[in-house]
Amino acid sequence: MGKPVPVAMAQGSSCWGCFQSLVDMHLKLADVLPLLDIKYWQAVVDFKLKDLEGYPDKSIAVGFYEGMARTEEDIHLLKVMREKCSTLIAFGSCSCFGGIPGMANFSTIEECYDAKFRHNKTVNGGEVPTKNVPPIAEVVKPNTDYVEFDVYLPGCPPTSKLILTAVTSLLEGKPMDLPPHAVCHYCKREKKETPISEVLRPYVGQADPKRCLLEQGYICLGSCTWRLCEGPCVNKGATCRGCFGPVPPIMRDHGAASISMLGTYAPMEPDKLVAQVKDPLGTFYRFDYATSHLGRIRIKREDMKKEEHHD
Amino acid sequence: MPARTKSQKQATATKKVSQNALVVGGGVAGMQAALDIANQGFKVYLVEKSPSIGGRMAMLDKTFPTLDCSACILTPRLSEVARHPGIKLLTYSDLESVSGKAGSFRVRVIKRARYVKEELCAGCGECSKECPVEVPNEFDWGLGFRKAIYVGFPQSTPSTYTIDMESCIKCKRCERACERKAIDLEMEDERLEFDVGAIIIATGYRLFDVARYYRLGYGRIPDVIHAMEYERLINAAGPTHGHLVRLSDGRIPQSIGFVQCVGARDVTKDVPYCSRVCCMYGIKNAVMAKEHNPDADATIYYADIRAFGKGFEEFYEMARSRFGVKFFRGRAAEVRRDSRTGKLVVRVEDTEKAQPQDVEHDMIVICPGIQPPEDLAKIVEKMGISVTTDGYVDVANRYFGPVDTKVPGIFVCGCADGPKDIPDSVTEGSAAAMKATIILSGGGAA
Amino acid sequence: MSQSQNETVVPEHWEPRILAYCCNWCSYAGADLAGTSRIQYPPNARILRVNCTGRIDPEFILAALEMGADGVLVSGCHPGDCHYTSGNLKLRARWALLEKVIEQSGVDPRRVRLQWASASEAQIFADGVKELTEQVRKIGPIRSEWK
Amino acid sequence: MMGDKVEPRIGVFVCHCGHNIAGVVDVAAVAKMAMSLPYVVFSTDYMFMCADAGQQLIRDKIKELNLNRVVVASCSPRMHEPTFRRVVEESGLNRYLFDQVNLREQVSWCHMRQPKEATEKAMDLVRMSVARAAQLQSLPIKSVNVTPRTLVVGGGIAGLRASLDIAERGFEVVLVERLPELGGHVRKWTHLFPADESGAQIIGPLVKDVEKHRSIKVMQNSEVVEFGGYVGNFTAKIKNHETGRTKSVDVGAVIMATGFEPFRPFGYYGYGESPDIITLAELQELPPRADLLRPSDGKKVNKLAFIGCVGSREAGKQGHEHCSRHCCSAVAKAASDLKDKVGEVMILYQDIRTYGRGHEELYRLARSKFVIYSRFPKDSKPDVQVTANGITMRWYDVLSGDYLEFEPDLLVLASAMVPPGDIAETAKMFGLTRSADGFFNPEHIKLAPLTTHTAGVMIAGAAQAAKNASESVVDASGAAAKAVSLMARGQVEIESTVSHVIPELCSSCRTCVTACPYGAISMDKSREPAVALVTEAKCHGCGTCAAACPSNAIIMYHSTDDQIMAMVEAFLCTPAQVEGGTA
Repeated sequence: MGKPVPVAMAQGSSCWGCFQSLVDMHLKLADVLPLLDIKYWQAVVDFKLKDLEGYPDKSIAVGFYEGMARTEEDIHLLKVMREKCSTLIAFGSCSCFGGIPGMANFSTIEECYDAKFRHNKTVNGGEVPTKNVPPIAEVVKPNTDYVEFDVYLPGCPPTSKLILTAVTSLLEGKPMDLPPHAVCHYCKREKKETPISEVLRPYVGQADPKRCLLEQGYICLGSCTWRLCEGPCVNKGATCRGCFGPVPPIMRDHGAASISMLGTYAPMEPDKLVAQVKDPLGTFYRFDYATSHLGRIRIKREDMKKEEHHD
Repeated sequence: MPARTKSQKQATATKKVSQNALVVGGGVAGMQAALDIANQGFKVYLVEKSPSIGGRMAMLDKTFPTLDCSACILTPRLSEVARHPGIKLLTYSDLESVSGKAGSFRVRVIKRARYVKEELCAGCGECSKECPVEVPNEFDWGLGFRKAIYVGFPQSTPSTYTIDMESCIKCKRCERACERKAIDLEMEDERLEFDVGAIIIATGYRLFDVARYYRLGYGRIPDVIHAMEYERLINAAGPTHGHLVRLSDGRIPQSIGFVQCVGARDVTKDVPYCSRVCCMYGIKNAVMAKEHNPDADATIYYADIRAFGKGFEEFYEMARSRFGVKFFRGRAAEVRRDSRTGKLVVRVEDTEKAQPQDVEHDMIVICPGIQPPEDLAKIVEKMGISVTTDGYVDVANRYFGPVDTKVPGIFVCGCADGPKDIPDSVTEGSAAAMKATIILSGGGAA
Repeated sequence: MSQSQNETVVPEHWEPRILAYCCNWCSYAGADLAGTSRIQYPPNARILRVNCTGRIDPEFILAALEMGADGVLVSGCHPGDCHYTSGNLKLRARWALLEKVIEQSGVDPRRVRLQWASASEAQIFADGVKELTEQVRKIGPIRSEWK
Repeated sequence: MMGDKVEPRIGVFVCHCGHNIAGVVDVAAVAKMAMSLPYVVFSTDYMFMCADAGQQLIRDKIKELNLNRVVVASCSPRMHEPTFRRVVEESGLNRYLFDQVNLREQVSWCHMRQPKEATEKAMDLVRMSVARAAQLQSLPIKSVNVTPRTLVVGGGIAGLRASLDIAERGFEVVLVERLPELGGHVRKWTHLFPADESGAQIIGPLVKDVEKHRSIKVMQNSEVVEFGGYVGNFTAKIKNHETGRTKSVDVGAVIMATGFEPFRPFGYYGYGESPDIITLAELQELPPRADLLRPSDGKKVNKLAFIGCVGSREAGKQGHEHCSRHCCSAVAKAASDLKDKVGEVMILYQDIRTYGRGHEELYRLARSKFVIYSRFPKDSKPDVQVTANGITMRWYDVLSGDYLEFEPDLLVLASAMVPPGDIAETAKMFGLTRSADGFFNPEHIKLAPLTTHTAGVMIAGAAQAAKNASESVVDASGAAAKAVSLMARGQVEIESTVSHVIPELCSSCRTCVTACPYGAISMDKSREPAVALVTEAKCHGCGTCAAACPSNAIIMYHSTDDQIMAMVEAFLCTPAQVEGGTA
């Protein structure tokens, strides 16, 4: 085994869950860590941003960028990572598609401030902080708007197994083979190919543990979602919420595919269907609104606003 | 080869039924009959007296009730017939004689000399450009001109040119212009003889000669034209390239009157029957007048509006409500020209108000009825069939044999047995084909 | 839905650009009939023929909006009359959800229209194009909505 | 699908269609614009693309310039797609490498007063078509065998005639009639026109011939309850109402001779208020006898009246806008027959439509027998009052310009021919479309009146529109010819535009299996896990599965996502727009 490979781990706005998943490799870490020469990982090693900025371009073999770039600091970090890393990985669904933070785009920034600071019952005074916080963008733009990635490792979070596979193959310089199928591929439940006449909320009734959840009326996005998770939720009894995003080609509209699928499964009276599917935007675009067509329209709208201010 | 049952093959073998059919007339009915026979795997001789198949429909601009352009829907049909391996096209040909009986008729056809070799002519038209002789084009009802070497219309099928020897001055410029050496001024009529098992008469119709109504002014007043002339005037491929103008002064008519039931439902002119198509083509032409010039006024003088076919009543209603065509119930008695204003004046009784009126127009279109072709009696006589008093081929029975003539093995379709619109003619073409193929296959109730 | 509908100023010389998905059997034929009947309607829609409205993936509509279509029309056979028995019912269900997410995302849902027009309903087809065109004309260009 | 890896070389042909297109659209400008589009190597405008010379032009250019895609911008593809497909095929190109732009029905004819906008629209449509053309792929041409048997639905005069013709031509027929007896409406009628036969005289021999023909299987009391398959290979499930048993029949062609229903005009002219107000159909069914008797009290009818166009020709009233075609002549015939038995006959009408051969003569005969014809205006219908004293009619007579009154002993309403009540379900079952009159739509109203858009399914008689009995007979023979053509050829080409599952991409979610209305998709258990598989013969090409598939594993041939999105992009992302043209 040769010299440890220089790697960098960077985090934008996110929950740290993806890195947690990396750490969750547990004993496998013992195999992997010696092979890594960690050049930047704020939470783990004491390198500063200026250290990262100081490295020669492309001197880091592999970079992981977790989270999305909402603040100016995030955006800067993302761009620096791109400069310094020869292979840049969009690590986790936030990094790939905007993820949960991307849902902020359902609202305006002012509405977000209201919810977070001004009218938040746990906050006193209700002021939007201005000190020691980096300027925040009006709208969540997907990371792909700023840089190009070489590898997408979606998931909320990506599983430890997936990370291990990815890291191993990258270190070995082998191409990564991620099969294109959907979660259903791993689902052990039985399908009877029957359309549904009623859409149920997750807490309603008791699901038959053997049968396809969708066919029982629960919205399961397993058929629309990339299978990299290998189906833990659906086999344990929870519906798939789509956290791994759409099946490849990766930037297809996950929500549109889900709507098409569900509409096909439930050719019900439109009023009834809409009444039973609460919050379709949140249901079908939970993890990838920022990269969806509608999300992009939202972003364009903000861009135009900005242009207007400049005019 | 058609798939046939064993019993049929035996029948064929014992009866010696010819596997060929003859269709006389290459209009929509005849073409349909030929196609439906040939599509079953039999051979069809399609005899057409003019240089091209297509019949009257080829002359029309639009068709009712959908305003589909006639050429657009007809042209593919023309090429379908022309390129069908089972159909032998004999255009510019006449039926000379028929003998024999159902299952084995002997037919003689004279293929008149076109003076252009069909197999060589590519229809490029270089010859026609060179020809110095111009004569009125019968396809345009004499409103436009053609050369002595000509095709009647652009979609002419076959596209072979024809020399009209009566007008030709034998200057041979066409011969020099033709790169493919297709012109043969020495060509002679050919006589063909063949056997057929069944015959279909699809000889079509002729228009009533509207000059027989002297008071309507046709032939005397230049801006009184008949409907077929009007069709050519509004047709983009016609003599005015589709510009609807008055023939007297080239001006765009602002007001057009359409006179219905001329040579139809009139016992005194030996046309006691209804011609079925005039109401609808009259309405269609009035709509086209509005389409060419939305500000123009279009008035139809009628006795009854007979919009009886599928979509016809709806079209009539549309003409009235959407296009603003005026309907005037009253038979036009007289058309004269006001020499002072140059306007045409229709004298008509408004039967709804019981008042005679004079109405001014810039153009009058007379909508003639339909009559059997002049030579129909002569043609069918060769087959042992006589025509009825009104000149049409009689059918055996309206219910049991609506396309059967009184001679077994000989069928009739289209306007040869009475006036009919296009879909009814096409339907009859198919029906006649059905009956003919029963004979060809050796089947039948017998 | 959270973005307020801004008052839009409709630019001069702007014409709504409308994409119309029509099924081959009913609405495309209805559109043909509108032509043969010479029914006049606004020239803003571009018809894209699909065999059945069931062929329509919501993505076709969303992508069109993102590319700048000011309006999208889907016209198919009446429920129950589908040439393929039930493709339109599947589209109808997809549409119900689609319309809702469009609205939730802040795009004016009046930009999209689902209508049923049979092969004989030329006027209904033409009226549909006209209504959508006029409606979109009032809302303004989708690009202005992005402002 | 065959690989078409060669770079596209597209030829664009813009048709003038005489003035039809060129009168509104600047065709030369459209052709010029097309030349600037990607992969276009030739573009021109031409008077008539569908004419032989136009077709030849396409063939010549394919050869000369080695074109491998052809776009014709002309009329609706619903009419001419087959024509041009054949043309490209004759030049050695696969027929699916052709695309047609509809510049006539959907541009020039509907934007006649907006030449500039129409031209812009035409350019966009051509741009879209060219973008699609670049994505087109060859598809295999497939033929299937035709089952040499025809299903005839309806045992009225049309169905009987069609069955008999097909059988005499040597093919098998299954004739399904829902009632216990063959013969339809005509069997019951007493006044056929123009001749003097009664319905029974016509129908009797026909029924006898049909019943004794060994190639015809008659199924009375039966109805088609399920229908599936495709041209040449249909399967019908036929249920016998008496026995309750269902039988499955394989047929190659179908003739729909489902006929009509006489409209029962409740709400019109006192119908239903007096037994002495009856429809023409009900009059036709009165048993023949020397006198005409009043249904209410059996007294001899002295004054007889008819009102025409009852439930017909009502603009704006759906299903009743059409003319019912047969009634004027039928009334003339009935009136002149009955005039000999009664004192006075009065006919109220709007237009007299005795159009057929011998019909005008009937009308003249009626008049010569002093049947009174009185015309009422379209917008002021006759008023009929039923009192204890009898029936009183009052109307405005157009010719005298005055109101008239008449008190008939018997009033006959010439009510409309309307489609059978269940025609909607029938249409659905057989995949047929209907026109505004409610009857089935023919493939083309002028030149293809007997075939439908569903290949292999023909229509005859009053299934297509209001028709009289002798017209229905002609239709029936014509439709029989179509069915026989199909069976005699033995083989028929079918569309290759079917869907296809890429097994490597399939996630086994079975959404497509649920989506397919034809049961054409099943799970291929030979793979682990099982993946979806399309049975192409069962696929009708709707593409619902391709839209539904969340794994992008289904290709709908000739209507692929790429082809559709290329068109969308070509419309919306024109170079001008990219540079900020419109906004």
